[in-house]
Amino acid sequence: MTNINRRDFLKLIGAGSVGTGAGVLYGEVTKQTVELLIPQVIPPEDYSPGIATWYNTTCGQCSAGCGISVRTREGRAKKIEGNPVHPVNQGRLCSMGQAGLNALYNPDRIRRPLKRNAPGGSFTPISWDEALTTLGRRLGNLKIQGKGNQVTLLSDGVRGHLDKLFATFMQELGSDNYLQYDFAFPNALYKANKILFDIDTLPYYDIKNTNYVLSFGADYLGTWLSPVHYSLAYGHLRQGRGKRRGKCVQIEPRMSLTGANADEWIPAKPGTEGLLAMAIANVIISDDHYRGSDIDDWASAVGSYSPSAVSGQTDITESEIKRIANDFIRHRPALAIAGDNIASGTNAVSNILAINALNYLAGNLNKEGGVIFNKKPSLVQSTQQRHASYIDMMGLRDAMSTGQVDTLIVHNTNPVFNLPNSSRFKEALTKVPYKVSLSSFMDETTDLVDLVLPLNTYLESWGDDIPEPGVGFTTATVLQPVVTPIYDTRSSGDIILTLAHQIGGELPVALPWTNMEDYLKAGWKEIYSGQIANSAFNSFDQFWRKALESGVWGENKTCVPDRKNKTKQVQLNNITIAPEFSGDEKDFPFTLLPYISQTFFDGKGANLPWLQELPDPMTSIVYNSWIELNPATAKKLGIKEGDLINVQSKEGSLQAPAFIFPAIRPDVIAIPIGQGHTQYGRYAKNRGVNPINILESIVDDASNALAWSSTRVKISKTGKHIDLVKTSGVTRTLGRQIFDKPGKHS
Amino acid sequence: MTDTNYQEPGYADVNRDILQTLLVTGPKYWITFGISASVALICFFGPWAYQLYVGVGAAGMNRSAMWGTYLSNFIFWIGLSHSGTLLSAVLHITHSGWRKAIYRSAEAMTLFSLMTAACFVMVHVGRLWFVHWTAPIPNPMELWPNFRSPLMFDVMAVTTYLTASSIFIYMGSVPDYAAVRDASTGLRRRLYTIFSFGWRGTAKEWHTLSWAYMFFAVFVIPLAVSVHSIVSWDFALSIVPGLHQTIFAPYFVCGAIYSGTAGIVSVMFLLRKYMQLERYIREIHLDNLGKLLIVLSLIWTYINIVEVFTGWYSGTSFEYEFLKFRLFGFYAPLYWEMILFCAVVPLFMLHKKIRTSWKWMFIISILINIGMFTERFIIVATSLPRKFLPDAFGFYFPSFVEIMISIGSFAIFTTLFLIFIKWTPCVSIYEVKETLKPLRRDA
Amino acid sequence: MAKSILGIFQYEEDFLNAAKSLKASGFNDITLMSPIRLEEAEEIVGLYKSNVRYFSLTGAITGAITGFSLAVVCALVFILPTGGRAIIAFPPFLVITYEVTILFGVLATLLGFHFVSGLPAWRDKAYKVDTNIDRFSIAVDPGSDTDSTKIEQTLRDAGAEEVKQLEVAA
Amino acid sequence: MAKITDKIKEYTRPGYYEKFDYHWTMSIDLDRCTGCGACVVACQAENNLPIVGEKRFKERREMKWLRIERYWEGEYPNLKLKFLPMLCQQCDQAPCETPCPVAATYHNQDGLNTQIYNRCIGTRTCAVYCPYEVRYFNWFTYTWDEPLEQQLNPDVTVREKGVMEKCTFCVQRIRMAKDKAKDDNRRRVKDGEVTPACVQSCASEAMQFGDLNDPNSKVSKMTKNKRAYHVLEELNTKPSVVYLQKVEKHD
Amino acid sequence: MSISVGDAISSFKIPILMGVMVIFGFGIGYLINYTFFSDRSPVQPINFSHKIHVTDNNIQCMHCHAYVDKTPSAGVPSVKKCMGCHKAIATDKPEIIKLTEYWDKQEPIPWIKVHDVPDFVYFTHKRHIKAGIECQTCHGPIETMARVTRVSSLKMPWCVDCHTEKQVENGRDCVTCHK
Repeated sequence: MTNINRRDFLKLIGAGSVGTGAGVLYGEVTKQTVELLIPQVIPPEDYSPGIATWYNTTCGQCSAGCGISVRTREGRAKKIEGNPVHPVNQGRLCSMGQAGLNALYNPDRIRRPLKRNAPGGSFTPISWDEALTTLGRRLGNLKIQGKGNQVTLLSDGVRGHLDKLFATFMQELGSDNYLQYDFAFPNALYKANKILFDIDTLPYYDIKNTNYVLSFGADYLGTWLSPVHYSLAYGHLRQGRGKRRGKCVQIEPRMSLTGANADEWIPAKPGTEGLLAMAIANVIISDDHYRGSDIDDWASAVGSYSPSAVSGQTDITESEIKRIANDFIRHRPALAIAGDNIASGTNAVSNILAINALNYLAGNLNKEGGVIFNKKPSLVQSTQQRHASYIDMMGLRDAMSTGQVDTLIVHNTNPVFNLPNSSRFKEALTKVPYKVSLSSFMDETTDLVDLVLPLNTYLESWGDDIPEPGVGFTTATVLQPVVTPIYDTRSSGDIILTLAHQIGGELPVALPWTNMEDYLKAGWKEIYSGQIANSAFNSFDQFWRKALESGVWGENKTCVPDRKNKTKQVQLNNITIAPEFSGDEKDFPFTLLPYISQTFFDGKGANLPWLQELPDPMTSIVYNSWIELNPATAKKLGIKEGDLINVQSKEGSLQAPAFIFPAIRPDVIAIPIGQGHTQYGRYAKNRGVNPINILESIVDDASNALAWSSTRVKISKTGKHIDLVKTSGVTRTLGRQIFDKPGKHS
Repeated sequence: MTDTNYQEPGYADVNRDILQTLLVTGPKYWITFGISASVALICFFGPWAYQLYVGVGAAGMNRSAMWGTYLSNFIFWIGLSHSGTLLSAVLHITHSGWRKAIYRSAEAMTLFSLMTAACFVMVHVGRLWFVHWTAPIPNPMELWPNFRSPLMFDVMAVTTYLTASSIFIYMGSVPDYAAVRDASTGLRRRLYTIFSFGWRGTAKEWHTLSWAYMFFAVFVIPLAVSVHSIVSWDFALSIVPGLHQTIFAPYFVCGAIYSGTAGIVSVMFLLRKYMQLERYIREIHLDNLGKLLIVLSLIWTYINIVEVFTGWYSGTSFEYEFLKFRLFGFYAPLYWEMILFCAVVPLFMLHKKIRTSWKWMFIISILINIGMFTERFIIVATSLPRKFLPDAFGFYFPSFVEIMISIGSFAIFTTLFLIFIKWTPCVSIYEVKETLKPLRRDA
Repeated sequence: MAKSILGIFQYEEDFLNAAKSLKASGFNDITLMSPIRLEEAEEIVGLYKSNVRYFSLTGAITGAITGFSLAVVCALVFILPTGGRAIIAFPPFLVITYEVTILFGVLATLLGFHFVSGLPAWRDKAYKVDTNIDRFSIAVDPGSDTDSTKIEQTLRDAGAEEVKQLEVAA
Repeated sequence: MAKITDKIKEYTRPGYYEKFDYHWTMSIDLDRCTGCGACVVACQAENNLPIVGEKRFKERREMKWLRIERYWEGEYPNLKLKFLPMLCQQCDQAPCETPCPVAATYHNQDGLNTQIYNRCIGTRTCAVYCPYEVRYFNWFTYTWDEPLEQQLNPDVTVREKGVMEKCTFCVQRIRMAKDKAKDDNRRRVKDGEVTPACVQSCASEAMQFGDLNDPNSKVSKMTKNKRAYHVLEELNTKPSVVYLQKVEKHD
Repeated sequence: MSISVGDAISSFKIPILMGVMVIFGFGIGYLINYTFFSDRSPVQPINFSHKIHVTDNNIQCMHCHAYVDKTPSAGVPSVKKCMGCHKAIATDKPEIIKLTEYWDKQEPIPWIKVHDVPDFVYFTHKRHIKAGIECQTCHGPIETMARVTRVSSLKMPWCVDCHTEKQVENGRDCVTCHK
């Protein structure tokens, strides 16, 4: 080895130090990052780290009133599940209910009160004090001036004590303008039940124990009334009773989720389902299946609707009608129900009456497996009369545009989105001098108001609820906050109570409570002392604790039918059973069927990303709107999936991509409701179309409800193409062993 | 011999002619090198860095086709690698003299296409930073690779193949390194002294080298067959229709040799043209390779027909759907292009004039490799989106990143090859001498 | 430092004859160098079957054992059953065995080459550049001065172009 | 010596899965399933599935460990739409497990086909080999819009880019139930103590979950139903998800 | 001209040695980092001593780490818990003054995590305590530490070795810790 000279030595030292430096650096880079261990300053009472706490409360995503259990960890809500002791959903929950967490933690929630700077200007954040003082002063002045009636409160379908609070507040303010508006509220169903059975509530449809469900459009597994409860019942009907497997028949022009699950799907001509029901009734009577004393009246009422006469109008063969009628009788107890698109035409009430008459003729009333009348829940006042029909809303519109409304308070409802353009509601709304919105999200209506009071979501609020439709016995559920409000928001009850104190006068006397919790407790104390005078609880506190713990009062009882038969003899002679449509068949060859989306309901769910990402059950489409077309129609018009289609009604037009849907009548096109928001947060905004926009303002005269299935349209290609975003590839089994045991498939 | 003007070079000419390819570097070389290196950098490493940053989502793969062009590129390059080693080894042990002028560049192709293929493994995986877990290295987690996995077969086979073919090509070059050493001075001389192990050409050295070389050849042949069989098993050991085929191993091996041989023709054409090696790479080589290509093309066509026939005749929905998609679906033009380039075009080589024309053979060889590249793409892109559940049927189209990386891989190969020809004589000096007139008085 | 006598030939026959006569004269330690492989030359120095083959065989056998044990041991260190296959599954492990057999076979052959051929040459040896181009040469290590004259004579007689003495490292 | 031969016999025998401690199994009654999608959302909520956005859906890169497949039968007007909830079938002879070079997916003593995210290097071979296509790959590192990340389940790993993921039968719930059983000094988890999120949410009670090794469990009884079958049974993957045929004919 | 490989190699002596030095230096550097800049014993915002509390004053572990046998995490005591004693005890000590400052501001103390299990590993104290594992098995002689020093690597092999040794049921099943 030769000697290393100085120069080389320095080189080696240099290399060594470079290596050392790299080594130190490498060690530093690969070191785990320092994490902090942050203790709590003062631990909450029932806090234990890493252990989940479950709170029982009530779902606020739709009007079914399911009970939910929310799993929380370290003060954050993690998961919503059904409350197992709740009689409506019995531990189960639909997709919408579970997506409630998206509403709670939605990035687009309004985080503080907002005030509009100038008409048409932008919003500025203000403090709660300022917001409530401004509003309180305004309302107080109106009250003092005796113009209390110029205040209108338009709410969503709240129930229970919040409803009572609203009513009291408005009453004390001197206003009788307290309305509730929900697009999907079945006005016609209530009306028909009132006519037929003289009841104010919905009856209990005992799908669980029936043998045969003859559903006219009622998508009871998807959107109709109380889908979770009916799904439970459906499961039981199919496989829960040993060998007795119930049969489901669905009569509707476009296959809904329920239609997909039914044994038979029968596409009658839209609007003629009532006729079909009459024909079935005719068969029941002519085949001598009904032996009541009033048989002659019935015979004369339905006499002219023989299957042969109706067959042509309904597009259903005579033998088919006879078969359905015989099946319906043979499988007793059977159930005939009507809803959704069938109950939203111009003949909605007539249709429902005819369909309900089948239950009467088959003797299915107040029977296990038939229609059971709910006991009237007498806990808090019944509310359905507050639900505004379309005509009522038009009344409000007129009042607004003629300056009879000085202050409009909108609570959690979105009429600008849910009313057709032809209603001119939006234009009227802008004429109201002072508009206030109580909402968690910047929806289309909130975007137009002068003062925005951000609400807690239902997971941060106190309240109670009475499920509607009921479950055959009296029950009520509690709504309690499961997390502390994550933003500077307040619950509607707290806001109203604070306002009451702000306004002063008689209001604090009538509403002495300062927060919703106290108000609720006081109300439940009444229930306790009035209703539950039994020895199960020693004190109200114990009862209240139990109610909060289980989330529901009246749990796990069996259904006790109200045996009193209230059925009135119905004069089916007088009903107008033939449907009317806006636009004549020649110019507008297609019937437009907007349908309530299972994922977004009436549009409320569109801002929840989990629902946007939930493939539509029938089409698997996500994140968009689409127009459903029969393959034959599409072929005739040369339309392919994804072609952008222009849909033109008398009232306007919209453009959306086509989806070739096998199970829809060739003379019908269907568009889901729910998308097409112009506001409402990043997940909903500018996505798809809102078919409500192009609906004609025609109503069902009997119920005054908007006939939203009675608009005719024409369609044309625009030449553009949008790739529909869907998850399903090929939706045929191609003879593969997917639904059968091996060897059996072709 | 068609070439009547051919003048056989002397021993010294061989040394001079071949060493000049290595020792004399003109601006043309540097321009080519510069272009190919920058294309490699921009098209391969640039997009790859982007992909590493955002995730494999930068590629066009999706739920229905979890594998894409990266895998088809991998197979293509592995396939191309079968040219050299296999051809060289088979011809070596069968004592085919014509191999001697071309085998060095063929082996170089093997080595560098293998390296390119290995790059694609790196590009393909989702978490490159953990890819060392596939190597059986002792680790504190006590976790070892899963040797039941066909991918581990791959890891072992490709590693072995890379090692074996590097050794194979290196050992075959030792006497040539000595020639470079003798013809150079300074740093290059010192380096080549090391490379050549101090080779003198003694009888002992020649004897040991030839024995060792024979063993290498014997090892490499079953290895090469196993490597592409194993690559095919990455697919065939699944149960996916279109991939789960008994015939896949021979199909892949045959296809590999086919594309590799075509690759040699292309490389030979370019070397001959740009490295002034007309005296060494001659029509006889072209003629022989042409004949080989025809045979391989026929075998390949046969296997393709068998694949379609069995799929169709079996009558199962699984086979039928994917075949329908392959033959008549979106990628049908590619399929028929493949058939045209790989089954029809080679038939022109039956004509001797075409078979011995450099221009025609170059075009045909390029077409064959385009066809073979398509074949690999089609295997991935038409089978995976048509698996078992029709609802999950999908579609695959390569993304910009994937296309760029695919283009870049050719540049990587070219760059490596360009480095190689300046490092090792691209025609074996001593073996070419063996084909010449011996240095005897009586010759 | 030792001396070495180098004879350079233009023709193969001369070269071989020279080698033969040297061998006949009892000079066993001769080195024959040629630009290409000459099997006759190998015969003259007595090389028939190379010992490389033992290396290859041993390597391959070692590889087979190593490959299989590697797979088995890896499977047993942390038992993770997959796909209903046996923990020690023969078909896949044989593939691994096959590959490692070849890998070790190749590596052992490489080792054998170095071992048998004596390369790399760490010290300088008798060599003339032309030998690697188009000349043949014989290097002989003379024991004594008398031997060296004899060797030179033999080489010249055989037709050497050039005969020279070189100083090489011992 | 006998011990060693026994060991060798044990280790060389295929079907190591036959003596599991538990054999978690799910049954899905297609006659009850309505296809409503509640299970899909339940899964997303429980298992920290990312919100991927429309663009990713378009690229077919959705993340749904449980999806509902739909198949039409017949032509208008005699149409039928059948739903098939498709989740990881936790096959006993899983085609996906064998090809993983790093054994990131393997069969454990619960009969679960586990996926260990930490070990995954993202070759995606398992997904290619899976005949049910229920494996999902993290093409990107997904993020949650603030404050949606507050919903994330702390018991489930949030996966990074380059990692394969799939239904775990809510292994965190299984672990929790076992933890509870240990606290209560029970050797085994009781039937009904573990319900994966999807099973819990199913409104029509189409799904049942339990231990197949327990002959009295609900799910054991379901598997004995004469309508029970496996999807693509002919592939012999031996799934742990049992489907019950939809009843086609009525009366 | 020489054909000796030895000579050729020795002519590259300096570059080769430089390479060796780089590699050697890298190792040294890594070791230096590991030994002197280790994260095993960071300086905490308050110089809390387990020795004073446990050894000198004989306070049980569970007094402060109350959740250790009930929940996955041992639970670092809340500031309120500290103040429960230190409202009266040793209030004049500088560290306690710091604590009081945090309490007055109602701010948590930003302790630096010493025992940090790698990400995506689910560790539960409860199971280990219930299985009768002493705190010291993992935390070392914590009762004598004036400043907490990590003695275990908390890396996977460390966990697995113990699970193997103690023959924990399913102790080598991946989902025991990773899910």
